[in-house]
Amino acid sequence: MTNEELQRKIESWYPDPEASGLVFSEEESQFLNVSISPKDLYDLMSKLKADDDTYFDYLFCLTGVDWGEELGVVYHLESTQHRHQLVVKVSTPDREHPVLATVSSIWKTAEFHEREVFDFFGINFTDHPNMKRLFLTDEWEGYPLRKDYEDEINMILK
Amino acid sequence: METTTVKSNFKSEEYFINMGPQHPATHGVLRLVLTIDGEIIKKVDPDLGYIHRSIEKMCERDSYQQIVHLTDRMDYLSSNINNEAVCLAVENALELEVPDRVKVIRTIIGELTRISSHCLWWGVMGMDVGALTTYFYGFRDREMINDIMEETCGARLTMNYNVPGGLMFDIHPNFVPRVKKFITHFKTKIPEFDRLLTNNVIFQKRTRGVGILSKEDAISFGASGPVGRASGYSCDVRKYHPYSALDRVTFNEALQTEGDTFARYKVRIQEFWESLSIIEQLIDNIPEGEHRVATKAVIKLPKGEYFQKVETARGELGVYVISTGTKNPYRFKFRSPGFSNLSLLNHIAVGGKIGDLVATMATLDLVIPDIDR
Amino acid sequence: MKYGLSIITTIHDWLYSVMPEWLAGLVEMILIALVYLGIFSIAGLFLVLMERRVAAWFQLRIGPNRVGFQGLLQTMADALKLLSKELTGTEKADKFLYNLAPYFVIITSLMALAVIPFSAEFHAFDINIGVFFLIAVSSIGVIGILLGGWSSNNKYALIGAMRSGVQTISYELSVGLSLLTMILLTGTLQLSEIIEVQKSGWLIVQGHIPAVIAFMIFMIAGTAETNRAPFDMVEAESELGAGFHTEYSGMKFAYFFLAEFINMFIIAAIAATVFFGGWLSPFGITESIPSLGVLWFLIKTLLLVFLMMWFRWTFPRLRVDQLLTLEWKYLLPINLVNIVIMALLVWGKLIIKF
Amino acid sequence: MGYFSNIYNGIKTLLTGMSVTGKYFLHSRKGAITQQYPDNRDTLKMFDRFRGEVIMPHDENNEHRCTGCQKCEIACPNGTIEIIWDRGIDEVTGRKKKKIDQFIYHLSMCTMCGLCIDVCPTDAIEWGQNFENSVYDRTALTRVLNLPGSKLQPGVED
Repeated sequence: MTNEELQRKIESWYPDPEASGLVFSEEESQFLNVSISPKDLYDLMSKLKADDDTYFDYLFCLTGVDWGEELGVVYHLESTQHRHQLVVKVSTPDREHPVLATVSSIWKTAEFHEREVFDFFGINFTDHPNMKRLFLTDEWEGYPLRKDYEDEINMILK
Repeated sequence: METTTVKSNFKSEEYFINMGPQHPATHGVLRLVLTIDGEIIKKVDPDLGYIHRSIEKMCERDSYQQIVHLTDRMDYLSSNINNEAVCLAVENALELEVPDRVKVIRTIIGELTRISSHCLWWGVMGMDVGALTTYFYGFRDREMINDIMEETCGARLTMNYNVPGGLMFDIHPNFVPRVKKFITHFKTKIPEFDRLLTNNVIFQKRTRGVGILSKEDAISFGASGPVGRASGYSCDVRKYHPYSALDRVTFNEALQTEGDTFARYKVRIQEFWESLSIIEQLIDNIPEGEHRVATKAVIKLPKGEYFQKVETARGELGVYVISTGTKNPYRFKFRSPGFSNLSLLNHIAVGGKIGDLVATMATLDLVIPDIDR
Repeated sequence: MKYGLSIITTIHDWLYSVMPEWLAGLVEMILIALVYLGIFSIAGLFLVLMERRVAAWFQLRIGPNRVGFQGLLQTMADALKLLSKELTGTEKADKFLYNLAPYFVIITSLMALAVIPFSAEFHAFDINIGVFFLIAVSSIGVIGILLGGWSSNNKYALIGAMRSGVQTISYELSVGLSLLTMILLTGTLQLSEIIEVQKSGWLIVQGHIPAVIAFMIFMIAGTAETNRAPFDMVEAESELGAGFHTEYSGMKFAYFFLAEFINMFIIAAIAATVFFGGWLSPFGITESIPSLGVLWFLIKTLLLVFLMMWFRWTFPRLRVDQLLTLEWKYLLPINLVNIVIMALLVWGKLIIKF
Repeated sequence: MGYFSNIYNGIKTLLTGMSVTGKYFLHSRKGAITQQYPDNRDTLKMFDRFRGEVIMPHDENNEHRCTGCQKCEIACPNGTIEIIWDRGIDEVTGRKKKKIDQFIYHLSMCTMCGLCIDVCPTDAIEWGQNFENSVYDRTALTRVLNLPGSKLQPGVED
């Protein structure tokens, strides 16, 4: 499917794009970007995987990003059958207790990647089977990859 | 009544055992918390972070030229391919067309790196299943590649040979003859590998039917590289998203369907041949020209997001750059193949014995700094 | 001719002339024990060196060549280092059993060494149940391994020890049965008489096909008995770290280490005695010089030791269940059939004798 | 019959494996791939491009080519290079100009990435082929590359 077809397909699932925060963009990126609100994330993801036309069965990258104001997660999806790619972005303004839905039940690889994001950005994924620190020790304070993280002893700034 | 007392006397329970962080089979500081019932593995829980250096955070502070050398320290066995990934991402973002010569040399060196990585893997694989001698035979051939690299790049492991815009310096005049010599040498050695290890009845018994990964699970777990291809999942980035000079060579994607440890082993042995054939197609046709396009001293990527995939010896390495137009990236993410491949270890090792876990881990070919970026 | 022996006889006579008989007997026994202790440690150290050199040559390396001429003193230096090392152990180990275990292992190998006929005269303890004694004694060693693994309070050691128990119990059968096959030919268990029988042809020639099969089974089972690769389940360095001796250090570790090599020597020596005529020279070429017997014995034994090293540096390790499959599904049935065939051969006088 | 063919094939593959190692055993004398390191020290020569350490070559007049532009210092990812510079009077022109006082190189922090040498406009620093870098005292790894009393080679800045 081309990007336009993908966009139309996804739009057809959400008659009210405003309510689900659906925004498409192809600027400044080589993929079609879809932004979605956290509440519809799981729904969109399961549709993207389940639908035969889209069939995104390969989550090849899951990135946590600190957008400054918001904390977000970027999902890079690819279909091994149709070989089309899509980027799904979701972000939450809550920096204190950010919570997103897990996609580890859709793609098993997300289990580890979400733990990594939890470790470095502090985003909690609901219904994740094993939501605990992966790299850092359990008593580590703060989330190192956030932009406002400060550690004067271990971080060398230039 | 009496039978029950006998039964309670033989009560068995599961217990935990720490495999690593210092353990010969984990090839680095990986810690696996195993739940074991006798010899049978019930659960594998990886505990990471023993050598995490937070390269992604360091990238946010470094310039794009400096980031390249950090990738050497991720998957150090395919450091050249990692370098190439970052350089390609930067060049794509700058819309910089590198000369043909650079593309061909990058591809040749990438394939040499793959062979050398697989040589090491082969030696270590043999060692993990108990045949200690393979290690030295693998290293003998790897040593030749290391010498080639050292003569051209100056370093044996962390080359940092690629720079955004091309190569740091041109290839050494001895490069081509040495590579040709290596090809003829190595072609006689792969059959020897087969005779020593592949066909060995003990080795086959140890690996066949062990650690089976189905195609669906391989995709779902994000397996890539030889691990995915052994399950029949065609996932070679060199085929689907060719980069550098890979679009002008013909090669077969090494595919197996069984998905067990032996299939992963076979895929890598097959990749020896494919990589040799790629090098052979290119080595005589290195175009003349510049080895580098001048870039600005301070590289600023235009605002936007860039993603570049390459196929390292371990699988698909993704480089995801978010730039805000400054000289440092806003976010630099490495999608490392080892991390995804590790996540499926629990899935395929459960139910096997300790020996199976070691053999399975050997074919996942984990490089811990790649996981612990 | 009998220069070496004449010294022994002189000492013997002298001892009995200067002290009462019981004391002389005791002193003599102690002297012999000391001689064997010397043989034990020298042979052990030499075998370690040999293993390292052979391994190096298989692996495109050179091996230890710094200490002494061609590295001959290397293992001596290693032993000295191990002697001077601190003896560590886990805190909650069962101290008594933990300290006892290495002696179990080392004493059994020493006992087995006593009945090995190095030559016609150089034979400390020639009992009429020699082979039986060897089999019986060599299986005591596993108790030491079990004790060591159990008392170390280390899970890796425990797994290694349990594997060892399973392995030794299984392979003991094959060792015994394959030797039994050859006993059918000799009709005696006494090692010196077994060699006497071979003056009319080595047993592996006398018994031809079943003897060759028995020899192969004996070598496989013997390698497993000594816990060497490809049957080194017990140590399995890529799986268990160091197996049952993970927690041992210093000289206690060295005891385990030496015992492993002596056991290898013993297995090779039994094979050389039972299958290849012990100290007999091939075709009787040096029959007139009996003192060369030791040399022939050592050549044969070291060749077999080399074979075991060749196994070790070529083959991958088996998995623990495959180890048992090999024994119970392949070696044992073949062995039983082999005994019957051998019995038929002996009964039908189809053995080859010169 | 599968039972016996299994045994036959098994033994055959084992013997093939032994023939491989046996072949190397017989050729072990000339086949050793290891190097006898301290013995071959005299003949051991690194490749020209080998990255052992950063050195600053001086000519016979004790003159180097470093102008003190600090490009290497900026290019270095690890803070390996520190240039302490001064404003001195140029003897020829009589004008004030930048000249290096000390070119400090911390070998202990160097990752041998080569960016400093790559970026140097006057080829003042280059790779040395020395590989025996172990010392007893960590401070010995901090080196001043310009020799005492050395000067800038004339004509470099033009």
